[in-house]
Amino acid sequence: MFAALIVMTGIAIALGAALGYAAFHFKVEGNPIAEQIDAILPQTQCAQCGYPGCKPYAEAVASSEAEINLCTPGGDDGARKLAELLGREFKPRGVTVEKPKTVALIDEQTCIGCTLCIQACPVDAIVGSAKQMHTVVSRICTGCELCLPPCPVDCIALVEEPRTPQNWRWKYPVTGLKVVA
Amino acid sequence: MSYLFVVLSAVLVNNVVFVRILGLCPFMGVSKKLETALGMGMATTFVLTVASGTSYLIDHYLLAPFDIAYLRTLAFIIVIAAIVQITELVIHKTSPLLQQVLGIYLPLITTNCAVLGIPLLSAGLGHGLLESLLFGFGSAAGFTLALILFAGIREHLEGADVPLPFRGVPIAMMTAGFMSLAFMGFAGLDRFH
Amino acid sequence: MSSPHIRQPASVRHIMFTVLLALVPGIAAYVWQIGAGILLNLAIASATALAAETLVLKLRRRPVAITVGDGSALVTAWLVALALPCIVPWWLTVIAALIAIVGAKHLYGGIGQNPFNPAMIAYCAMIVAYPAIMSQWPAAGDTDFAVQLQLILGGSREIDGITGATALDAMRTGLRSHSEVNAILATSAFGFAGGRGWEWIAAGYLLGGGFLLTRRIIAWRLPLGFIAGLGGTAALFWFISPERFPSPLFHLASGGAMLAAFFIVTDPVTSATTPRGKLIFAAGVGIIAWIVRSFGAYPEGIAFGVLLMNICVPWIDRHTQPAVFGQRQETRS
Amino acid sequence: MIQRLFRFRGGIEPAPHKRESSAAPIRPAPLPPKLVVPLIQSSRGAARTIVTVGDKVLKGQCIGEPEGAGGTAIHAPTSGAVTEIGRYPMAHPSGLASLAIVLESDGEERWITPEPLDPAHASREELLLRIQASGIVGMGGAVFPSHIKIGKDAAIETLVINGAECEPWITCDDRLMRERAADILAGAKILCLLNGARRILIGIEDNKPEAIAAMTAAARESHGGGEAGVDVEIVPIPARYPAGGEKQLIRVLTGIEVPAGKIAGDFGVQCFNVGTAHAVCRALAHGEAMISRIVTVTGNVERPGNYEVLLGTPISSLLALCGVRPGTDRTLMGGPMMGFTLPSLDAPITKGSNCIIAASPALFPPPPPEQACIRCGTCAHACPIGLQPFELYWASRAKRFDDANRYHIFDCIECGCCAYVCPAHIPLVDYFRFAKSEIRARDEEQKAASQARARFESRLARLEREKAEKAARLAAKAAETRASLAAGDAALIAAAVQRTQAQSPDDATTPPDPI
Repeated sequence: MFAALIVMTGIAIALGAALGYAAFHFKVEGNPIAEQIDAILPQTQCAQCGYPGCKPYAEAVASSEAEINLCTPGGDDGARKLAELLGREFKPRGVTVEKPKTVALIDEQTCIGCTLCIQACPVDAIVGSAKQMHTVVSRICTGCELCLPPCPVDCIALVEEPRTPQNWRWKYPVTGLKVVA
Repeated sequence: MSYLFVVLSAVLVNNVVFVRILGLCPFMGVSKKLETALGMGMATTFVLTVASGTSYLIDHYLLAPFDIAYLRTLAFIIVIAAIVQITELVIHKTSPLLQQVLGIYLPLITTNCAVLGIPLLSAGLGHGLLESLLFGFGSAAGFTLALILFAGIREHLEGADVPLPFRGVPIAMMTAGFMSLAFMGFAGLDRFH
Repeated sequence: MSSPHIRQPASVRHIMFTVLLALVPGIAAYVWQIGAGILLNLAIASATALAAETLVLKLRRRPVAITVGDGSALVTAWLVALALPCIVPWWLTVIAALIAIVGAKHLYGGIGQNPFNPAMIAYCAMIVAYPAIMSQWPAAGDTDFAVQLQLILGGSREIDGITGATALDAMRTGLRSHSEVNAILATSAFGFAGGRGWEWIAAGYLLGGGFLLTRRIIAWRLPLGFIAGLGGTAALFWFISPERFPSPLFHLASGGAMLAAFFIVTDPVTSATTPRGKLIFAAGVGIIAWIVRSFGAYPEGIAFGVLLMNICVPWIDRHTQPAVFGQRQETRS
Repeated sequence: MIQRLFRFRGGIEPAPHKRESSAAPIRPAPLPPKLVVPLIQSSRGAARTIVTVGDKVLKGQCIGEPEGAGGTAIHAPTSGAVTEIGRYPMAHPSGLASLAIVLESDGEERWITPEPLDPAHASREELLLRIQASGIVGMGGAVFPSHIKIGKDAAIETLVINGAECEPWITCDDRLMRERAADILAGAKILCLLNGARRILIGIEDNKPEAIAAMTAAARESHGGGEAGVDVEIVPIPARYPAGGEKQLIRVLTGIEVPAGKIAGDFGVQCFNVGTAHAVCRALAHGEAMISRIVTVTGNVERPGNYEVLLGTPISSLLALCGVRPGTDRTLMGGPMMGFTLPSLDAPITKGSNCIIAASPALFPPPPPEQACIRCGTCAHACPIGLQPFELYWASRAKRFDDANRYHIFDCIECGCCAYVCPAHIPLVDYFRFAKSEIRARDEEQKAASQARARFESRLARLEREKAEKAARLAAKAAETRASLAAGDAALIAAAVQRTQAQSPDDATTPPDPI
């Protein structure tokens, strides 16, 4: 009886000490997972997830603070990728309608040159200066919609990218197998 | 030759997953992709080999002399849990490469019942130190094999038009069952001399 | 509609019915040498398979006519019936056919998507579940249809002399009791190459297999790999110790070796698909079959060999991908 | 020298259906009243219009300048007036509209004065410029700008001229070789001058004996003319689709396999279509820009044949010329293996339009319903690239694009052999095209995302820096203040105190924060 107690206690103390030593001496900072998460996120910096930008959201996900399905532009596809990376269960976002890619367009007649949208743009895609008309560099614009609320004259609209033979996509072949999906 | 037999028997004939039906949690959980399956398998192999050896030492030099073999399960549990934790910490610090490969799987191994089951079986079979190590290694290799093969099939199944109620885990369970059936073909091989 | 706008006249249906046609010589030899009971089994299996497939497709609201009409369920059913002993009770054939069609095929989404050979899943499930019934075969030379009919309809199986062991069984039991190969071969269960009568059936399958090869329905690498794997391993051990290991000819002519070589390992859905992979896959089946036959607990190891190699197929395919256009040259320079 | 031939893997032998259109000589298509010339004619770039609505132009006059290095010029196919510059449907599977110049012909066909350029007395740069200015692109269907291909500084040994024409039904190259062999040869020799090749191999499928004979005769004649230095060989090759694919033809003629993502030039070979060689000859020796091409019109029509068609001719008017038979349900552009269904017959003939087929269900039966893949491997056997199409199909169908990449989906040339042989009637190529465009789109998104990340991070860094600078400025100011304080500037203190006192009552009156 006593032998058992002593042996088990001894084992426990020895292992506890070893663990404590290891925890102290092999402590590591930083989390490489956050980088990998960040690489999956679409980098629109739209903050729709509730975090100020993609990197902070990535860090929140990495430290298990945030759900993996908060990213609106990433959609279900992105959430699935995150689930795969982190070995977590995939949760659908609920919203199934995928928005086509849009870019901001400034109505140059209405713009008063207040520079508020320039300050809001997370990727510096709007150029112009005070009292001058602004314009969106559509090649860089991520369509994050952050420039919409600050505009005092509502001269910014999001427009769909025009279809060209370059960005035209072949559709998923219609299969004859499934009569009822 | 007989040592080789211990390993082969543990890998194929008494495969830890398909015949002993141990370690099903990680088997189902970490077999969705081949890469992760491989990582999990390697981590398990490492831990199980070390755990088998350590368990033998604890059993032989601590529990047996004090005549408290009935505490085997308890003692093995804490020892293995601690080993896994320490291994993770050490690897995290010393080898970023290994950490990348094994890192996220090591904590999961604590919950792998095979890691406890194999040392217990080994102690029950009265294995020596080398036999215990080989038995642990062989079983873990069998686990890895099962995991990799299963992951290969599951990756392929992702493209299959599986009926809705069977999608995901149900069909994976069915597949595991069929694989188990296939491994029954090895039955009797370990008794042939 | 997009390109290509022209297509070669070819269909899955044509492939499947050619396979069925190729099975006919083997079945004819079966009826001649073992008895007509097999025809009843074929009918039971076919009816069950077709009914089960129709039901599943209806339940899943998939097109029924085109899928049932492709003949793949019939091929599976015939293989199940040919693999089982021909005097198994009718309900066992029904269960086997159901497992093959529903469990091994349609739960994975139907034709083309199952990772395991349905007929072999059914066979293994049956041999594990009903080992006694599955080892009873008609006694050598007994081709009485009435007796077989009675057994199939569920008659008593206790009568000795009606059922007997196969050549593989007899060989196993003989070797376990330390008899020598030649002494065992002299007993009544054996003909000139394999089991008595069974070598003719094997010849029938061989004939059908040759037909499929000339029609390019099956890939030659699969039967070749299987025969090399089984025969090669057998030859090696037979060369080392002819008293303890039977000859490769015996292995190839007994059990389901020829059926497997041309109709089972050649199942395109579940076998490896790359040229090298096909050889590895089929040779693996042959080697495992030999090991199980020689050392294992079951008399026939081909079915287990097929399933075990089915498990390895994704792995084999992944590592034997052929070089694509221009790749070989690049690695050379 | 007897040419040793090589084989490429796979391939198919569909019914050729060449006789329908190859019997009659090339006929000029009548001048349509209105021509629509799209500004995009090459695969690498567009042209920039240099005319405005109302301008009168002459036949062969440049109306669009090349935009960027990859652009090629476009020319007025006939004389007349520019009536509109607007968006018109183009001959593309998408049916999207693109910018085009609309020309109303005056029926006079007045040529601009041609300025031939003697290749023997012109520099390489001049020749290249002329090729670009004449709007010459690959006529085999890929419409790659020729001046870029030939202008690559690569050590070229062999010039391959592609007269294989392996697609069923198409005979425009066949007729061109029969009737204009000398011009093709002359063009090929000019191309040799440009890339420095020492030999010309002209590969022609052996189902075109008349073309082979005509080219051989032309080669013998030109050799008699004393032009030494370049070996010309006419090589009959076994008719086996897709032997006319550039890389397949190079393989057959030279044994070299050019991997996907590499160009033949890296291996000392360049390949041009017979039509391109012919156009080069017209442009240099005759000073005629590319304003027309030979188009095969065949299928379910009364008068199939080959027509010399001005670019910009609406396809509907070309079809009307040949008499479309009843029962035609769609029209294909290109051959039946790789061509596409035209979304609109208003689309004009462009530089890459080699064939128009009126398709009827009798000639081109609709595909039987798609069945499940049984992995029979017939497609892998037929694939000229040695791919595993059933694996690609499995991956593409499940949208597992990483797997598709692993099985080399971008090596696929979409030749259609796999779908042609598939016993389950699966539209394999459709799945591959879908997967390819999805992967491309994803890569684009990925690129855009990393660009956005970089911009976002640099913006953060800039804001951070600005903040730091501001803080530094404030700190400097504070330090200055402290320094002046230390100097005992009492007046300043008094002023500051006064300011604070003046402010504090205000502070007190502000209502407390409701929270």
